[in-house]
Amino acid sequence: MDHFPTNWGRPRNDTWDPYATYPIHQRPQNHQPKDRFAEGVQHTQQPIVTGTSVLAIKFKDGVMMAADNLASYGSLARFRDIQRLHPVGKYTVLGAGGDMSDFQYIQSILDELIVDELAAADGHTLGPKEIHNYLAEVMYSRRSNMNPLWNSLLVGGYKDGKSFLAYVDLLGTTYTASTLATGYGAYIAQPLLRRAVEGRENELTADEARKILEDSMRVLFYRDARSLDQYQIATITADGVHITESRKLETAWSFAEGIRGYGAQTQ
Amino acid sequence: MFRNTYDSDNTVFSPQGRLHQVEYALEAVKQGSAAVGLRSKTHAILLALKRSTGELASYQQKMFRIDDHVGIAIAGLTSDARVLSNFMRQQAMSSRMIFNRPVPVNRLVSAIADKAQVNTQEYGRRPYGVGFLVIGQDQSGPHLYEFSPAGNSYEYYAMSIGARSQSAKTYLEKHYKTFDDCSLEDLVRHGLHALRETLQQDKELNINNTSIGILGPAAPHEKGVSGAGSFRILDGEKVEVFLQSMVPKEPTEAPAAPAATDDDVQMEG
Amino acid sequence: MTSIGTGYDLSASTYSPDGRIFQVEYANKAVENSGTAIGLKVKDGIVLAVEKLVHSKLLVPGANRRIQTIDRHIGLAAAGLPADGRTVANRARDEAANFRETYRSPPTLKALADRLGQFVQVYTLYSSVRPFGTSTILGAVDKDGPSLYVIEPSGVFYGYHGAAVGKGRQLAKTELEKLKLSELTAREAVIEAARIIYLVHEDAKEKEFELEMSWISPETDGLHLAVPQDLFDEAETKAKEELASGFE
Amino acid sequence: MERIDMQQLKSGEVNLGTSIMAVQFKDGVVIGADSRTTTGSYIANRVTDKLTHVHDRVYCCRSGSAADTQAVADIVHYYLQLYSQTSGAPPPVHTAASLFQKLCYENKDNLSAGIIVAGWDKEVGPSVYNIPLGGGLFRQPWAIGGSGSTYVYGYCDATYREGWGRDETVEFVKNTLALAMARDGSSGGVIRMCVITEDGVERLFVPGNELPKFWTGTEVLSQPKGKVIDPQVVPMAVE
Amino acid sequence: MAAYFQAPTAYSRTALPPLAAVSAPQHLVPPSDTSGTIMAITGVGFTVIAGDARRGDAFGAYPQVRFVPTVFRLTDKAVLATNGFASDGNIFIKKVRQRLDWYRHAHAKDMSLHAIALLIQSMLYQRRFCPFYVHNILGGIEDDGSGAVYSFDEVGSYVRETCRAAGSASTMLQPFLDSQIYPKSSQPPTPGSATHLSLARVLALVMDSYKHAADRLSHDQIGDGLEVYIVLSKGTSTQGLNIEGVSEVTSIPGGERIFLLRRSLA
Repeated sequence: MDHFPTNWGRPRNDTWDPYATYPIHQRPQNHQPKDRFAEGVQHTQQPIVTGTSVLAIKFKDGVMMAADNLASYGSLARFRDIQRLHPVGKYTVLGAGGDMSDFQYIQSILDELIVDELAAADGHTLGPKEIHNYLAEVMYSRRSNMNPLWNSLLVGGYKDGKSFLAYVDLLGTTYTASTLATGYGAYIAQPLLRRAVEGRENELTADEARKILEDSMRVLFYRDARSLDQYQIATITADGVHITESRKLETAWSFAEGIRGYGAQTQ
Repeated sequence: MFRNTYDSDNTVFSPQGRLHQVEYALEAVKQGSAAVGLRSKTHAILLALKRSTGELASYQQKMFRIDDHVGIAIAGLTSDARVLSNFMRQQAMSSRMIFNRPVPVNRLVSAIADKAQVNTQEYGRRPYGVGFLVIGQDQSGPHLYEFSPAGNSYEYYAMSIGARSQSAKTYLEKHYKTFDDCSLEDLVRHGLHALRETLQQDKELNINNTSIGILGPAAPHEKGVSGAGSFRILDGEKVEVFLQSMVPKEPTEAPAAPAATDDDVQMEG
Repeated sequence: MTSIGTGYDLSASTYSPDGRIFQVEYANKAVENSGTAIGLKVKDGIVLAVEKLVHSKLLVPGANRRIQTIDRHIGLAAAGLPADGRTVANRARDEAANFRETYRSPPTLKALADRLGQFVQVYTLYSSVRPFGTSTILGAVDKDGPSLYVIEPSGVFYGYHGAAVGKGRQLAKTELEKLKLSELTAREAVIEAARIIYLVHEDAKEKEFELEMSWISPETDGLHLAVPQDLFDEAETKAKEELASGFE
Repeated sequence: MERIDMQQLKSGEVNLGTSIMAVQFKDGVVIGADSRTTTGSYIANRVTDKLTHVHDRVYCCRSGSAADTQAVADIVHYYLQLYSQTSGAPPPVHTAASLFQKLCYENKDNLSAGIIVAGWDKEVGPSVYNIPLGGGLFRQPWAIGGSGSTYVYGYCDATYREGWGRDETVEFVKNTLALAMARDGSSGGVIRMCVITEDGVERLFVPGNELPKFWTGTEVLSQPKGKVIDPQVVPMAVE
Repeated sequence: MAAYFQAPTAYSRTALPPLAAVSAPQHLVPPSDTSGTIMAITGVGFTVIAGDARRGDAFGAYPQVRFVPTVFRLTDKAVLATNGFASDGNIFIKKVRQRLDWYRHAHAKDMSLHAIALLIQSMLYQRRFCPFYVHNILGGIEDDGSGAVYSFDEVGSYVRETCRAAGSASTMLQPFLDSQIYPKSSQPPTPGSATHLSLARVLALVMDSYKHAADRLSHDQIGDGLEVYIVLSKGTSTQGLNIEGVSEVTSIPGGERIFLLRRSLA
């Protein structure tokens, strides 16, 4: 049982090391020592194929979100072309970190929901607020059944002239703010986003917003070992949902060329 | 024993493809006192005629609140109405719980219509014996629907169900084109005039036998209505103002004195 | 119908001595009493159209639909008892969702019609239920291209190029047969569908009616949607003109 | 890679510590697997066939618990037969993969199964799907799985090219598996491959003694070859 | 006497038996305390219910968002404050509100305050073995016009009190409130109103409490916004409410009135 997201994404077999090749002090401690009864009825213990942070901010015309294209398997960068920003209907984008199989399941139940709405064909549609509430309900009931969907999700959207941005996670915890970030991003990117966005939600242009997200994604790529420099940006405005093709971060390394050793060394 | 061979239960089609049991259930609606519904661009309202079984009895309840944005008026078997209206309340609450949105009115009406359809196709249950007028307000504005025990539901500009509702319909058909731009007061007046048509000869609408249900912004004299104008039912004294606004039916008659008479207790049909 | 009233026609679970199930035939009567519904399968899409008889002028036009959406790419037009039509449509939605859930791909219309046919047929077996008083036209554009099916109260279903159910089906069928459906575009088919509904209605000299049309075409991106207003108006105007000129 | 948590296996369970692979090319897919089945470190079967038929043009490669993956494959096989009977056409690969995914996802707590599904259908042609532990579904041009795959990700990244034909693809699969088997103790034996195209399924077999050969490090221990030792050089005397 | 002022039951949150020992499988997804502090005080004809609006993350360690309400108006005379595991709190509030809605449908009036208290008790106790991990404080006006505060533990034990604080700063604030509201701590307080305190004084107490608690506690446990609900019984004067940031949230003339005061704790 592990609730710390930085421990997520390690394959469950890391704890089993039949030939004792793994230095003991380096072994990841995913589990508390299991007691005899812990093997009883157990549901998902930890995520397996995982995505890392999702970032989102409000700007003048709506909401902008970013997530990279990586699904990790432990430390293995296993799938490098997956999409973690998922459009839901015409007004909403769902961004997911955590277990990707659970994310796919969430996509399928949302798809069913959207088909139902479409079939009603009565002009009533689900906006981001409704979808977020629904997800919160689903996540909460799953955790109450002790079988959580192992994700932290951001729901961003724009409907009827209003921006919407909110968070929900595997415990059913929800909150809303003008900048949000999940996973590592909550620690590394969130302060950057706040400084850049808070108080300027109604002034930031799309270009400025994109730049803020890009800069934050770059910092995350530098500092999050489960991140990738390939990412996508979703923009939700009055014009609807737009998700970019996968794009590559510009990164800077040349400054490091002259670095020598770790202290006194000069050559 | 039966009127014809094909009306014994609801699982039998007549050779003409009719369902007599269902048609009889529609008659049960006409046993109830009348209800009238109409809507403008801004408001949807219900008006109903309450009966009392005797001088010592209270007046029946003709209207139910379903949610802030939905209310119904009934005609027919009140007990069936309670079952269906509780179902509607559950639907409305679950929509608020799961999606945090007021349930779209047309879906709410369809839900009870679907429920009613089952009772027209399977043996062992009679069709429901009650009709509803449902008013509701959602993103697309105010609406008025009729639900019937045949499992049908339709949206109307204005409608009337229950005893002698045909007379009310005639009035509504004559005036419905003007309803769209009516103020609340005018709309209620039209409603009262239509409802009046369903009365027996010597009867009048009064504060005891008239219920008014309103959705939409408050009238100037209405107090304690939340800003958006959630559904409220006016009974008793609160109806007085509106009754006063009615135009006497025929100028030759003595001006109606609303609330003056309370002798409609034997009113039937 | 010589066996009417002999007692063999009171239950779906009873055969008449000559091997007929009268309750199913009576259910068909319910369908024949209702406004006409037609479906056209053309080279690049599907068009559904119904003649919606208006029983009161207090009805809000356009609000009470008889054509329903089952899945993104599937539409349904029902003739007969409206409540029964909705029940069949609800079942169709459930079946479509179930198919999606199992195979994670949009259902083909053939598979859906198959399941729906079984559902309707069950109601022709028992005395405790009655058959559905509705015939439904199902139209879709799936991975096999456009397809069109009709499910009858008996539970049988057939694929069609052009289908008509309800009161005016005979005349509508005659008109449909005149068309080269496989060469029409969906846009052209909308015009034809409106014309046929108007023609059929005129023939029956019924009371008021409202035309309702939906389609699946390249213009809708594979979705089942109501025909856009401008095209609808164009089709309706042409239909009225044609009707007027036909009588001169 | 797909090394399974031993604590999750039921006791005595047979484990497919494995190297499996599937690659799509223009006309079809090539799938391949080693043939080793182990119980702990005992090789329970050295000539296993891990390429499992689920429909005429859809196969899967299984890794994880042999019992679990067989049970899942059997269920999918049943569903695909049902599908082709009711729809009158063979199932798309995506449908087969979705069924695997559904079963793996919904029973993730009780299964250890990493499955690659590959095949050919008339809608999209060749396709390869990867369903790792946990039950996600990922389409890829090439997929590797099983415990041996960990050792060859780099090789695959470096070697794979788009636009290959059948023969190059077969070579790629053969070499990758041989490399994986050489490094992974839980993989070994023979290489079995299938080439699935519109026309049919062709079986290929590489015996365990004829595997492609790569550097094995033996040179370090023996005398360096091809280097002539100068007779003039006098070995250092050890006293 | 010190024991008298402790939380109303023997079941403190940590004293709950581990769920595995009860019947269910091991508690796989434990709730997390998302910090924050709530309090309520009642005086003559009024009750004040307050809560701060900072939320920690799922690990209670980091201020994730800065405005999440923890105090909710239930009726025109009842206000409920929740503290603890946020998602349990949200769901609990929704469920209470829907129960009140049903009551309104059945009886055509609002449930009275003591009945709401009993309702909350039974709703909490129904989940005795899978509790809502929230502390609740219910405040408002009773049918007789008196102000009342009810405080609850997670599994439904409750008591009517004059004042109560719960949450991250409760150990700091409860003794302070006691000192102000029960001046003679050698005698057990009579549940009822703090008759010696005016509304203005009580409001000042609440705001000072939060301000100083925010100064003393670490940044993730309290802070950002403060919401204070003031419920007045029928006919109580609004004296003391003419301060900045106060707005009325009720609109029924002649009934109880509820005012909301929003402040920043920054």
